[in-house]
Amino acid sequence: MISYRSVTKRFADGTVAVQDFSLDVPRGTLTVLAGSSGCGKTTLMRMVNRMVDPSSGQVLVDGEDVAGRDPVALRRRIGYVMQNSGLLPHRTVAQNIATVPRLNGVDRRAARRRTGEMMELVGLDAKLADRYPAQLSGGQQQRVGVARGLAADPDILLMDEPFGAVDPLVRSELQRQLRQLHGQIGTTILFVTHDMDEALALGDQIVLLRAGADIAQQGTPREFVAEPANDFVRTFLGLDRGQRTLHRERAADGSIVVVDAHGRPAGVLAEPDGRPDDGAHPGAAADGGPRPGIQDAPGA
Amino acid sequence: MISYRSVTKRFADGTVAVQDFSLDVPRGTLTVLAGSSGCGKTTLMRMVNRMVDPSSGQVLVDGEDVAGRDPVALRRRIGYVMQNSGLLPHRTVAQNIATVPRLNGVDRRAARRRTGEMMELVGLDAKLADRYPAQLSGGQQQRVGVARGLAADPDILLMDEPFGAVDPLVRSELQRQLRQLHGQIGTTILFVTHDMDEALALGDQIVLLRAGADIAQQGTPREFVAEPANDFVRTFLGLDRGQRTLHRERAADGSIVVVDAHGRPAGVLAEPDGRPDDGAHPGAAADGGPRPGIQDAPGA
Amino acid sequence: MNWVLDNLPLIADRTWAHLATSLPAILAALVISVPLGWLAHRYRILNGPVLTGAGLMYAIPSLPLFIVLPVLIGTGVRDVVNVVVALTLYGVALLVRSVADGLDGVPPEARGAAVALGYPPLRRFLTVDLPLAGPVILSGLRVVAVSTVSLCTVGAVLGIPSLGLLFTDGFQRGILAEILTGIVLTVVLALALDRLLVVLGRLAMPWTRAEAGA
Amino acid sequence: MNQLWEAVLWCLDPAHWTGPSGIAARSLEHLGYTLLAVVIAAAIAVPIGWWVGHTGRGRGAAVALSGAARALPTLGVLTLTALLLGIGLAGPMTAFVILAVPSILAAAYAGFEAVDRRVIDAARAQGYTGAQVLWQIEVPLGLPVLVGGLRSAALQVVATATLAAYVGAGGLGRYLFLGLKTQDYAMMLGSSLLVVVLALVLDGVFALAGRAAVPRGVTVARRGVNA
Amino acid sequence: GSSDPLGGQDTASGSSSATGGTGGSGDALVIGSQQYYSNEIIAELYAQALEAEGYTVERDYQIGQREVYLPEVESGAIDVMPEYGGNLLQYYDAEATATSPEDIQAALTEVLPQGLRPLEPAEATDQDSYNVTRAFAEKHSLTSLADLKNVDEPLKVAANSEFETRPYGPAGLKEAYGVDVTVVPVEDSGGPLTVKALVDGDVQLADIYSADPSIAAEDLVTLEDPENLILPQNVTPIASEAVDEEAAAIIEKVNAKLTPEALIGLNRESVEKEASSEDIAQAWLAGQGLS
Ligand SMILES: Nc1ncnc2c1ncn2[C@@H]1O[C@H](COP(=O)(O)OP(=O)(O)OP(=O)(O)O)[C@@H](O)[C@H]1O
Ligand SMILES: Nc1ncnc2c1ncn2[C@@H]1O[C@H](COP(=O)(O)OP(=O)(O)OP(=O)(O)O)[C@@H](O)[C@H]1O
Ligand SMILES: [Mg+2]
Ligand SMILES: [Mg+2]
Repeated sequence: MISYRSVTKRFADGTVAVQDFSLDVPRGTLTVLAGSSGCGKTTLMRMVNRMVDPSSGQVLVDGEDVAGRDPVALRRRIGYVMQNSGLLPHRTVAQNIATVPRLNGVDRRAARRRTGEMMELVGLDAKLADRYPAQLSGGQQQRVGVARGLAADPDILLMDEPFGAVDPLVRSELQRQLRQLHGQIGTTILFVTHDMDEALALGDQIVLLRAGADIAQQGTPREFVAEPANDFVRTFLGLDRGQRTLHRERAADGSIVVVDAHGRPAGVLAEPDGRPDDGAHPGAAADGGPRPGIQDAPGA
Repeated sequence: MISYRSVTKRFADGTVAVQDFSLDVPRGTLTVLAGSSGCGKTTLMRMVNRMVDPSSGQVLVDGEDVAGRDPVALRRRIGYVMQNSGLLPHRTVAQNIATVPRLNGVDRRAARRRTGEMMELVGLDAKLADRYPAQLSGGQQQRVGVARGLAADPDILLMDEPFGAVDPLVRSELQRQLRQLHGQIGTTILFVTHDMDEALALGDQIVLLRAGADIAQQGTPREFVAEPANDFVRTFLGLDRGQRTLHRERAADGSIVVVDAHGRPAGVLAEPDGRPDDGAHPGAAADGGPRPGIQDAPGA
Repeated sequence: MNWVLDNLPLIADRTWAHLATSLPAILAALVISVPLGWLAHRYRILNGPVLTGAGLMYAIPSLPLFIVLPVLIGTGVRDVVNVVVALTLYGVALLVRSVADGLDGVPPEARGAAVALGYPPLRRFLTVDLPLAGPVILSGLRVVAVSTVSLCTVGAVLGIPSLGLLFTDGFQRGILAEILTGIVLTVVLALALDRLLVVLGRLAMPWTRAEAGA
Repeated sequence: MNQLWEAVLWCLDPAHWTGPSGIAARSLEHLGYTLLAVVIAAAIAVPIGWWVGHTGRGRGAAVALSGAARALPTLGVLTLTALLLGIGLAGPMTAFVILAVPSILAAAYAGFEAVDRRVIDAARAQGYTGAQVLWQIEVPLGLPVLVGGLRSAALQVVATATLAAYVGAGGLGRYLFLGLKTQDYAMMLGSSLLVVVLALVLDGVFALAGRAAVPRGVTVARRGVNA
Repeated sequence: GSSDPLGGQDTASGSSSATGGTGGSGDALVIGSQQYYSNEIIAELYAQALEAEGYTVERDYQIGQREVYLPEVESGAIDVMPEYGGNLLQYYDAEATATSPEDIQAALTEVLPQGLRPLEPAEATDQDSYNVTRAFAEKHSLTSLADLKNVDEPLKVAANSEFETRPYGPAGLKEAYGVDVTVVPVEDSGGPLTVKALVDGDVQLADIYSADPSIAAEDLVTLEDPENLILPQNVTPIASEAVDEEAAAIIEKVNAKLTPEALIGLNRESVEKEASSEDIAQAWLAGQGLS
């Protein structure tokens, strides 16, 4: 559990990156901080592991103010995954993953074993262990980043736009894996993105921020789409440009294509059992369906 | 009209980037080359203005093989816009836009006038004319790049992931503008992206490539969504992971939310007139609705 | 080339003396430059003074420096220590900038990642910042090695043994072969040292090859 | 430190400043040698460096060449050329030029290499010819680095130009050798101080030139000014 | 003096042995030499002669300047040093008036610091001398410095820079012979560059050491010095107290055979045959029956 209590951050140059921000991140959830560039997402995230100290207010982890904790020790208990993976370029994959265990004094043998487990967990081929980051693809690097973040079995995992730099194909695969992983390990994850699609796909809870880390809306993905709190949220979701207001059209093969206001196809409408919708059962499976991962997804 | 005739490109190091590729790009259309990283998109595009010469096969522009044309003269007749804009950092916005007219010997006065027109066309404030690229935001830089590409009134505009580096909010705005611009000027545009959403949003025609520029499918956006040719296309579209197979669910406020297989909301279903769908009129406005830009988009 | 064959022991002696003077200077320059470069990198206010000061040191003519140094550090004029110290100063003048540049060039993501992972500061400097600055420092060190070996010859004017004595002696006696031998050996020594550093660098920084190949 | 003070007094003595072998004349000579050497070295190194940077060819050779030039001991080159060419400026000038070439050569191609490849690629795609890319993009954008190279070359030469006096030419080295041989340490140290002052002046001039060489668009980028 | 930055320090003689040695045993005699090939040959003569008589010798050659090596001699780090009478005297007594070899030797005994003594000088000298090319001498019928005042073109003399300030330099020449010259400094102590400058016609006069074989090789004319402007520079070894009478006698025996012609011959071996000092000394000593 992470709690922000009226946190403000004013940088030395006078920039107020975060103004009077309060939020609870419940234990075991995946909370997404979304918002466009410069709104203070990274600053908020870095307050948790004391890479940034708040100018006023408090950040609590499990009820205890982090200001009172030794930063180095604190950071070793909190995983951190960043954009472009932030891997140490002069360390092999295995050495990167083993960083925190090794810093914590775990012996070489045990660290190596842990590395193997972690690579398996994030779906990395064991053969890659002795490569250097530059010898990996972007997606592989991100996986190593996640593995490294998890290697010391942290209570909290901070992820700062971890998938921002990878191919969209790889990105959605990584997102899928992260959801699955989160279901498995139940670590509290704080995830930063400026991509609303990603936020909707991943978050148990989404916090959409304006400049200065001003909360525009906080809620589940579904609440965001169905009940955007204000115009800012609508704009950010693309609702005001009709991107998320969809129309049905019948395609040549008879299936129902759902298109947005620009005629851009969003997908094919299907019945809950996965067969294409013939248009005969409107309203089926309405009212707040099952959580992802619980329902057997069609085609998955 | 651009035609590729059995084009193959083998680089000096032996990489075969393009293998026996043939395609017609009809005059005045916006054709998107899509496909993941390294599949040969940039290589194909650069064959048109002879930045790359094919190892075998021909590239014809208006029926004439470009191999017979002087590269410098050819390039001045073909606009080119690339990721990160490629602006000259030591030239002002106006000087950057006027590059090709000036190279073509247009006098300073006339070039300046043309610059003004171009800036208006791409929606750039005239006050920015004397700024340097570093003083612009990423989105503004891309607009300057587009203006520069169009300044010499080219018959063909090549765009290589022009919006890859900008904020998603700005990106969708740039995409909207590009469609509008294309409607206005009717230049033949060859557009490269690895983002399928972008391809669906922009293309009159989409060509999805596998490694080696092997065509996986070629068609309109609607054909792609409704009739993906094979598993590769389905995967690339995200159909196989259910991302584009949508279900209706009723939200708390009674509106119909369309969600994908993971429960990730794709949007709110509406009637063609823009009111939220009450679920009572299935199949309405089926069969290949109006082209974007012609219909008055709701909320636009 | 008769001269060379007739004087092999002398040449070996001079070469050995040359190495014995320049190698310690190169090493000392490296050891001193790292903390100085770190200061220049870490504290912006020190950056200007340290780097300009280092640059100007290079503008001091070597001959008077060789003569003044003994007064300042209290050694005998013919003491090899003088030349080693003088060469070290010139080496530091070049290398401080490389160290500062190298540290400045450490990717902020890597540095940030190391902080986030919970590296204590000193350990981070030694095991993350310094190795990542390594390639830039190495290229600076190569320049220092080459120019130190070359500069070492000036000490001969004061009679401090090095290959430079072949120049002064050959000059007085008008023996071109002797001067040429000195020049060739100095260049060979410098370039051999340069190669050696490249090889050592490759061994010490295996990831640079991976990056080049990727 | 007493010695240093006497050296300063020597420099400040107006009697030492005038006449054909006064400090003023010798300093000008010294400066002249330095600039001449840098100009000659630039005339050799800049075209080669630009060619290497522009074509991307011969980089290995250029690196090896500047490495070898750096390794050439100035004293050796000086004595050798003196024996071959006799007294006068030709010998020392050869040595100074060899000294100045590596920095300038490296700066000339490094300046080009520092130019963002995408910018050049974009320019070619707009229809710039090779020569236009060279003169309108690579040269202006590579200039600051080149000026930096000229700066360090000039500093190295100004210190080494004292050796011109070794073989009968002028410059501040005259005082240096005279002071050295006659145990006039005030004169010897004084002339060294003058060389350092000259270096400071040159350094300042090149720093200004370097700043002026940075194209405005790049200056604003560095300052991080934003829209 | 004590304000001399080069003086007064102890010098570690770590930089020794160009041609071998015995590795610093306590009773070894240390023989030094100037950074001048001819001086090194003389030192090598002494060294080999001493070795032939069973002495252990350490060589410490090619030391830059008087200011550098004399303090080492004074401190006992060097035991034997071949010197030149006139210049050595002027080093210790700038006001000295002695002009004949005998007077100089007598004066040296006076001024040398405690513990040092000059050994018997050789007949060989190696002193500054004004030289012109044969062609120039014939054109202006020159044999002596006094004849220079008849030359109507401006005279430039190539010499080390300190020549400018020496008593036998331009000022002395003016005073003794009424001749005006300007100095072109060439820092090779009358070496090949100076000779080349003279032969090439860059200068009209050159200060060249009298034992330099190039005077003969280039067919130069050394101008006579009837006013004794230039101090004689007889080869004069100085010795520390570590040099016992027997060793001194050995050195003096070498000196006795060292005529001006012999010294020029030795130098020629070095410059023209490019032989090492070791080989030159060995051959010469054998020829003189001294080894
Ligand atoms: N060290 C700092 N000094 C001064 N200002 C800073 C500093 N770090 C961040 N800022 C400013 O604080 C604001 C918030 O920055 P932050 O990095 O938290 O934004 P962000 O939401 O993570 O943006 P992005 O999506 O671009 O990463 C920005 O205006 C930024 O310029
Ligand atoms: N100059 C070159 N020399 C050798 N191989 C090259 C060269 N240029 C491109 N390639 C290779 O050709 C293939 C196609 O490259 P291309 O740049 O066309 O891909 P792309 O589809 O544009 O990829 P991206 O989306 O990453 O820009 C890749 O494997 C690439 O590594
Ligand atoms: Mg951020
Ligand atoms: Mg590409």
